[in-house]
Amino acid sequence: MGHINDTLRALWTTLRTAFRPTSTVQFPAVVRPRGERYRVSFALPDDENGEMACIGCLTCERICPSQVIKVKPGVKRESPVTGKKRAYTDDFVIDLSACIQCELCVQVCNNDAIVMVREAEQPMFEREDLVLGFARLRKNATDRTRSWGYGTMLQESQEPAKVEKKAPAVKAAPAKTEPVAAAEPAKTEPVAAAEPAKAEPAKTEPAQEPAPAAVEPT
Amino acid sequence: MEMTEATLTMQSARRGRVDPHRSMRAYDADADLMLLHFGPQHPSTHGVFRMDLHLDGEIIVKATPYVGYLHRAVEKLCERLTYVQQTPVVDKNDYVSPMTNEQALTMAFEKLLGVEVPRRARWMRTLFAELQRIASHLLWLGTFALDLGGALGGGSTLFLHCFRERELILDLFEEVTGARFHYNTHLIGGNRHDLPAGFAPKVHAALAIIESRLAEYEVLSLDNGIFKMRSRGVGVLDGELALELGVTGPNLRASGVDHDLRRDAPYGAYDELAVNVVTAQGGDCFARTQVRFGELRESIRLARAAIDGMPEGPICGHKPIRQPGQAKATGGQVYVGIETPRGELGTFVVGGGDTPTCPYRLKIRPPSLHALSALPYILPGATVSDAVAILGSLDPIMGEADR
Amino acid sequence: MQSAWLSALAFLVVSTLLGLGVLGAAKALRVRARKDSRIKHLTYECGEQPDGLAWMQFHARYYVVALFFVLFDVEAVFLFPWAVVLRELGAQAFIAAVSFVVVLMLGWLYALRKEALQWQ
Amino acid sequence: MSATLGFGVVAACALLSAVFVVRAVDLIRAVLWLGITLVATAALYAMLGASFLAGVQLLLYVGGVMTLMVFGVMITRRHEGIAPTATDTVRPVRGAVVAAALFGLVAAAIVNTEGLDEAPARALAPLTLADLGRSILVEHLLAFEALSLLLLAAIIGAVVIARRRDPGPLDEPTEASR
Amino acid sequence: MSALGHGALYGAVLIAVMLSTVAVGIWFERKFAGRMQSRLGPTIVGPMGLLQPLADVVKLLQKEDIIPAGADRALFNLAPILATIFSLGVAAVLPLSPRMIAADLDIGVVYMLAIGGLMVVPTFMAGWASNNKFALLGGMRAVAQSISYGVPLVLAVLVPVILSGSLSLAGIVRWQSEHHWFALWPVIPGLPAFALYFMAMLAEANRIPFDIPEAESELVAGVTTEYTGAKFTLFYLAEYVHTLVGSAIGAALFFGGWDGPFAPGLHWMVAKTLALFVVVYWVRWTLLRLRSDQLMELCWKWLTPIGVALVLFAAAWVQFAPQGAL
Repeated sequence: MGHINDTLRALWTTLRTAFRPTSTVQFPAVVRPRGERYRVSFALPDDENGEMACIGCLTCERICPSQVIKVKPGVKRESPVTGKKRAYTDDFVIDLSACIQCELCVQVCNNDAIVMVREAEQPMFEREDLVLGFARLRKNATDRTRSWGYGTMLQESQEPAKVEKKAPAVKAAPAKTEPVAAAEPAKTEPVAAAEPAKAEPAKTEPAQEPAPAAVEPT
Repeated sequence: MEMTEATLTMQSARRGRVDPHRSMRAYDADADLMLLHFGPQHPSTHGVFRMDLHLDGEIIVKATPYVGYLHRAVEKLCERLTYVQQTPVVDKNDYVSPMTNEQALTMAFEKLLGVEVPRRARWMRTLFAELQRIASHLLWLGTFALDLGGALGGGSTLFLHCFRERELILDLFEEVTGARFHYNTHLIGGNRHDLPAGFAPKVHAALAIIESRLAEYEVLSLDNGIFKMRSRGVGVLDGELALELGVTGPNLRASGVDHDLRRDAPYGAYDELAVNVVTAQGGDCFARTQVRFGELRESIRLARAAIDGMPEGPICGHKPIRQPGQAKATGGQVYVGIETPRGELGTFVVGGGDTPTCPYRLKIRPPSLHALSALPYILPGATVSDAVAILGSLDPIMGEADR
Repeated sequence: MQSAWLSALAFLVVSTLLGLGVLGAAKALRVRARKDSRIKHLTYECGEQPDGLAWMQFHARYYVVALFFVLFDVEAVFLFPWAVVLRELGAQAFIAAVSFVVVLMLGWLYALRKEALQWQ
Repeated sequence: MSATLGFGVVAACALLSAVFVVRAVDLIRAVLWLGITLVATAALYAMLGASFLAGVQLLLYVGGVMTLMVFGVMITRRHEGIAPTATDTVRPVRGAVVAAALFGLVAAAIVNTEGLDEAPARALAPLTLADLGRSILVEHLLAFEALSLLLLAAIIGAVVIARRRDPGPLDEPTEASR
Repeated sequence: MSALGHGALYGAVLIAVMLSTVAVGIWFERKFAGRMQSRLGPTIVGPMGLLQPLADVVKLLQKEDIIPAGADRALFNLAPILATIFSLGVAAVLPLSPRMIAADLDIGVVYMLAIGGLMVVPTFMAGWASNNKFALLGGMRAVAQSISYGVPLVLAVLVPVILSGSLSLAGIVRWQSEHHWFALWPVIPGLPAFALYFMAMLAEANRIPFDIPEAESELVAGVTTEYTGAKFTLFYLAEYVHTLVGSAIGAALFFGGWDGPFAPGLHWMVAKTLALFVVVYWVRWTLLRLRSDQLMELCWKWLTPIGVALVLFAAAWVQFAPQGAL
């Protein structure tokens, strides 16, 4: 009798599920919304002057655990926009087929010169097609929606506040919802907004204590 | 009434211990045992695991597990990568709970480098770990049902139901980290991504759904007569043997051993959040299921407590260690063990060597490998069908066992 | 009644034609490999080279199950004609069959007690 | 005419497959050939108007006895040289003698059956299932009941054989643990 | 019309109908299973994915035909054809309506049990001829299970035979249409006998929770492990047809077959068959599977004596029940 009861309950459960809305969608027709922090591909955006921000410092190439980034630094020359001398990069290639989307390259970039985008690349037939060249990375910067995170903002948000601020201790909610489609990575603004979030450090935290011997502050 | 070696083995299997190292020649005198390669390309070996089963009819006389089909030299790779580069690499070890891999590795590095972690970061890590435990146990329940019920049957129904709820957790992780697998959210000294605004209600909503669905899972598994018949008394692992073999986690607790690192050696926020350790008696597949169901409920409670009590503050203690040159260790060795969904995930790091920015040696102690080491002891005497159930109930993740 | 059997035979022939038809259609449609390899024709054993013969000695229990099946089927076969005339012959037929079945079930009880119905 | 033709085809099938049963090297194949012989016999019954018997033949012999034989083969050990040794000259002779004796016995039984000449006349009114039931339960009641004892004996025999073949290694420890 | 022609014509029509039912049935199963699993099921091929089974068949037929090296080629090739014949062959005695019946055998029930029982032959043949350990294990399990559940099946079928006093399926349905459906009255041997029949039918057709011979989580694909393309298709088809025919026979034996108000008999028969067919799927996508030894013990320790008891009860009912109760 017990078994009959168990079975009927199980049957009832599956039948009830059958009349609930499904949890899947037919993919190409319907696309589930992704979180605003969703990161999947890369772009090389401009700086505030409308030039490519990358200066070819190779930080990202060195940090990449999968070693999929190849940067060819260019020579220093005067910027046509500002007239100041700055470094450029000649070529920038990311092999997406081996990339693990860990976002390390974005986090170490002090210039916000490499960012991730929220829209995935199209499926490819050849592995070689997944190698994002310079042109495609540049094009992604204008064509695709940028992900939430970028270097300086993430760096700032990770740093404990240096100075106690009087700002109310709310989570940095407004700052995080910076419009992702913003073409220019306005450097200073989100940092300022993110700052109050860290305004109240926990009392136990040795925020500015001397770093342990093993750690070498840069 | 002659007693062959085979029958003797089976008897001893019932009485207590099996000697898994006994030569097959001792059994195979009459050459009527069949050697069946079970895996690596088999639907129920949870990846690429292989057991060589010596069968007398359908009954297993001797089982020899083979690991290494998914060996990716992670430990060696970690010796070549700098400390800061390794978090995304270990994500792939236990590919069912990447979050805890990162946590274990980062905690070991922090201990080696002597870095303090702020309270908020510790609470966040605890929240992530508990959410990850829920996701991992859900996936385990689904795959275990798949082992018992098949991909073309009720097993896959429970499997997909569990996936439906696991998805909610992954959505939460995506909300925080932007990724669904390679989170890379642990940073030496803290966390990389702060919780977004309005995260707590989302966590509560997801947990409420999962909690309400647990009853449905129970109807389809624990409460079901067929499930009971398939799991009760199958694959009995006694607590003593489990301890000898180094089996940890739910598999150990199902054998009645009350051991949980979260309570016994607290880390993260567990010193502030009291963990109720779930144990069960019997050590069979049924007990292992009971423990995991209990842990699902407990983790839901802990995750709620963690999000409710989430302290404010910085997510990274001092200047975050981001660049390779920032983290250098000239010597020293540490071991850090944490309680992942599968048991004690230990990370042993030796600093120093030629390049101070890389570990000299990194050793990962995966709970899955130790769980698999119980197989030769508990498989003899079971049938081929039981073998699938037993293997599934141990919750092995080959990425972690082989590394 | 032979005519019904002939109909059944024709039915079976049509079923056979269907089976052959599917095989024939497959022969026309199916892909042929340009290159054959030995590995493709290897017996599947989870990706490993098969060890030993695909022949195992099964338990005698299988044989006993088959024996039981035959015996119970024989019983059932005798019950079919009985079922047809049950109404007509009345209580006498009923008692005859009951005693027949009860004697057989004694054998079942014996097997149960001796644990011959235990599969493991 | 067509009936004769049908009979010829079916009988040829039965005989040929019977030959293959004997000739088959592989035991499993021999059993499968035997299956064809049994099906052909069932067809003969159907042609003779013994519908029920044909069904029973399919149900019991093809479905049951053949399975029994398959299992019989499968519980033996695999020997590399299953094929009968060709050098053995005594065995075929012995087999032939036994076969001839059996044939003689069956032939004698048929010849000595009384009223065989009237059989065609009776076959015109085929035996219905109800007739069969009546004859079992009225005329041959004693045999019917005796049959149940026979089946009982067979079950007990099967149980005994099963227990002898298999020492039941898995049952004893549970007794020991009690 | 000659008997041969009658059988062939009805056979062709019935098989065509069954195949299209199976095609729609597969579509429905996938849709229904998808819903039970919170999925959508097939959506792309045809409207609402209706042409999915067709696409599947075309895909399967296009596959390369591989025969493993050590296989017994003759038996390997013969097995799928035999499986098709025996699974379809049972339908010969199926009464779709009072007049639509391919072969109205007076011993229809025995024929159905016999041909259905023959399904063990191709199953074992496939398992043995593949020269594969998984296939052989599956084959042996299948045969043991199939013959074991043959006993409760026969006993369950005996109940309507006793109650109606007929061995012809059409006769049993006719009796029910004149009196009561056996699943409804008499309740005691009727409904449990139907439950017994249903379980035995699931076991014979290798459906969950009794799909031990396939048990893909243990035996990869059981007897069909080495089969590809068209031969696999035939096994797959045979399995579905077996289930469909089993449902139809259940409808005929216990639910009055073509009997029903308002609509023509054929409609009722089809509706009842499909209802049972759906229940099979429903059970299939809900329950886990038993282990082979538990399956056997369930059969011999519980179902067989229950079946015998039901047979005796049915006989007693026929003997002693007041005339009005029938």
